[in-house]
Amino acid sequence: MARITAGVTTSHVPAIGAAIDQGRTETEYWAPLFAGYDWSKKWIAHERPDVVVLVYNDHASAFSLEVIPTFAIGCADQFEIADEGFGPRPVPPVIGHPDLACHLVESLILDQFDITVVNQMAVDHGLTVPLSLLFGQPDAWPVRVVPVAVNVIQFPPPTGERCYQLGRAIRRAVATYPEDLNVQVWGTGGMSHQLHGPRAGLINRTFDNAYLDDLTSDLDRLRSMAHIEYLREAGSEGIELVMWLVMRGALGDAVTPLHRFYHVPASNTAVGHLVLDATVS
Amino acid sequence: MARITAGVTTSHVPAIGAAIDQGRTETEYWAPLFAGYDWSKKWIAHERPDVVVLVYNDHASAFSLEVIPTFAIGCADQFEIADEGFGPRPVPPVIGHPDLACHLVESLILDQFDITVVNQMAVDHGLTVPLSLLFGQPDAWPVRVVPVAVNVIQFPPPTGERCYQLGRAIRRAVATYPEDLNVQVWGTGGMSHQLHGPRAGLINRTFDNAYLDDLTSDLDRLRSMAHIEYLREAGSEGIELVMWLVMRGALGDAVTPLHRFYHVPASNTAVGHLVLDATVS
Amino acid sequence: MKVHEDLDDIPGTTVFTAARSHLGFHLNQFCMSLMKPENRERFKHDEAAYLAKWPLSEAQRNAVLARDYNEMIAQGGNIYFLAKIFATDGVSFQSAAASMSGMTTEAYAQMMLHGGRSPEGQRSIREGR
Amino acid sequence: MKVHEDLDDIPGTTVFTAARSHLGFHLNQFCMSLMKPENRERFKHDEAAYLAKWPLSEAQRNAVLARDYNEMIAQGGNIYFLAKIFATDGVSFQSAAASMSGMTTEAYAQMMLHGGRSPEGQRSIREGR
Ligand SMILES: [Fe+3]
Ligand SMILES: [Fe+3]
Repeated sequence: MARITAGVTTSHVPAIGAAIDQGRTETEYWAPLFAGYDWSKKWIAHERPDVVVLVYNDHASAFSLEVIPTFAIGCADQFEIADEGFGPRPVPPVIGHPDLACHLVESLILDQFDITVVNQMAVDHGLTVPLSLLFGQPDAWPVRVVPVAVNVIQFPPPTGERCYQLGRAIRRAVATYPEDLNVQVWGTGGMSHQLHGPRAGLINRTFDNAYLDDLTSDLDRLRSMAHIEYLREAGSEGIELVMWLVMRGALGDAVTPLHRFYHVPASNTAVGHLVLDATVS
Repeated sequence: MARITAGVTTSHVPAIGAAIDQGRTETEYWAPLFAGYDWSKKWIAHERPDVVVLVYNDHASAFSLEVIPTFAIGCADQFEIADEGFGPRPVPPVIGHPDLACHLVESLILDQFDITVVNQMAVDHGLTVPLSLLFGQPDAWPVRVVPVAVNVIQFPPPTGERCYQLGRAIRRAVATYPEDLNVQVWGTGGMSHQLHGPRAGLINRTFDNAYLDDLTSDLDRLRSMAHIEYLREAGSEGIELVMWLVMRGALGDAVTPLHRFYHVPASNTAVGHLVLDATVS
Repeated sequence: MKVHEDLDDIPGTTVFTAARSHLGFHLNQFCMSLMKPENRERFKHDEAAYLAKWPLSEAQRNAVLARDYNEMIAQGGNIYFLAKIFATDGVSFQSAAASMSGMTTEAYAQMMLHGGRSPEGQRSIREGR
Repeated sequence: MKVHEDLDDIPGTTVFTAARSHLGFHLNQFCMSLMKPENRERFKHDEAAYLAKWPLSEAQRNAVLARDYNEMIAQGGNIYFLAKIFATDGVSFQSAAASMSGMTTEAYAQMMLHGGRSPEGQRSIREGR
């Protein structure tokens, strides 16, 4: 049987992708950020997951305003790299796991989640920057990916509680997949940031660190946090944090924190990163 | 405040649309079918609803296999008529109610439904044939429409229970819309039919009539009916009936049946039609 | 491809699962292209040339050219997508359904007028009901 | 347009609601078109001619030509869509954010290096916190 072994959260700023792609990871500005991922790169090289269920949001790349899915799961063999206005990132295409993805969408819909099934889409920095942070610059990604795209652009995103319950349902579905697979679930986006308007540049260290704490110590507080609190405290784009709760729900009740990192700034954004172990001893 | 006053269910066969568009409603084949809607046409001319929340399924018209939403709600000003392979039906464009639709999608997502928001789409016979059956051939439709598209093409559709709960959530959301609107909810599709393979042409009168009965007398049986029972008993395409449960959920606990009609055949399909009053006395 | 014992137990029926949707993706997307009149004209003008623009398997391509709808369904086609082909041909849904069930259009139409195909014996292969 | 008292109470922030999405539909769809390099070239070659192909309001069109991002947002634009415009211009997200907050790129960059904009006083207009 397939099993979820670990979870990763990380912010996914486009400028991080550009720094990697343009060889600027050692500069004074960027070196402290990338140092925060050194431990995780060694860890994942040892863990060697077969599949990452990668919860991210599309940033007006695959989804225009014509059709805006709340939860979309990608069932394609392969996902091309989106051109976000300055050419596609020079990274390998993302290889899917259509059989697991088909199993997930069927299981989740029967489990009362109103999933949008996607058979073709491009993926943007929301999905590829986390891959680059954990795997560097390989010729091919060493893992297959099931993309789970969450709408956080048009208000309202799904509630934190709904995201958490989706994670729990993903856990139930993975447990009934017959093949023996080592599956990780990643939740990306956040932490505090606002990218528009006079309040652009807002960063809330106190909020962010409490969020990092409570993902393992007071999950109830995060599950019941209303959208307005994210918007007031973490900036309008900080509401991406709800996606971390999908990851957390997928790990089950007991988790062990393995690694934690927090850094300001990456361009306009606070970067938070956690690695959580879900293996039941 | 807006209020849901009545519900309508009806099958939505393309050949019915063709019979109307080509002036064949009085033929020996078609006259008995259209006679079943005479009462309803008079009734709705008297009721004059402001808006119909029209629950239907797209038949590979607006949605290809690229993106398949489980529940999609149309927020556009207007919806063009789809060309299903033989030119668009010669009927007026469908006028939306974007303000109510925006209210519904926001309310429903916060109420834990994973709605796909649609700002542009064409609508096919699943939506226009019910309008033609109730309103005939006007120069402009006398009602605004909020389209609610349900996936019933790729397995699995949402469960009957999930559809029923969506209806209940629509009822809650309509009740908080500030403008005074007379809103009807229609559920289309069904009854028994199978359009493909060696079993094409399957019709199950016993199943259909029990379904028509139990929509008012044993709703629990319909809410808990598994997909496999629809497929075995009502034909593979008969699973469209789950959409009737959205309508039923939206009417509240007590309903009064006003009109009932059942006819076989319309092309490959059994036609069932109900008008239910939701007004609390 | 995922096994669905119940779904595969229904006589003469192919349920369009996520795995079949994956198998038939390009076949069904080709069908969608026939929603535009100019594409219908191009297809009618030279079917093989038009089909060559889509990455179909040989089995899919041959089934389309032969208008073998049961085979198209076996290769991942879905009836609502395939309907764009017979609409382009000017063939009615009832005629197409008749052909899939191995009946003449007339015999099928008569069956429908007499109440349709009975569900008796059509519910389950393994239970014989 | 639907009133959201809480959402409208956040200083310097425009939450992209369904009603704003409806208002800005064509503006944002124009932005999406800039994901293709050939469209970026066409836009750069003659901005007004390119914009004329989209049914924008005059306020939307003028805001694009003036690169007034706050005004584009007031007219229904969303920052992730608008990002395609400044990407086409070769302007970084940080510079664009700086301009929206009325700061120079340098001052904004220094603010970010010193921990970003404080949330104090930026949470609620009516509560003054
Ligand atoms: Fe993001
Ligand atoms: Fe239908």
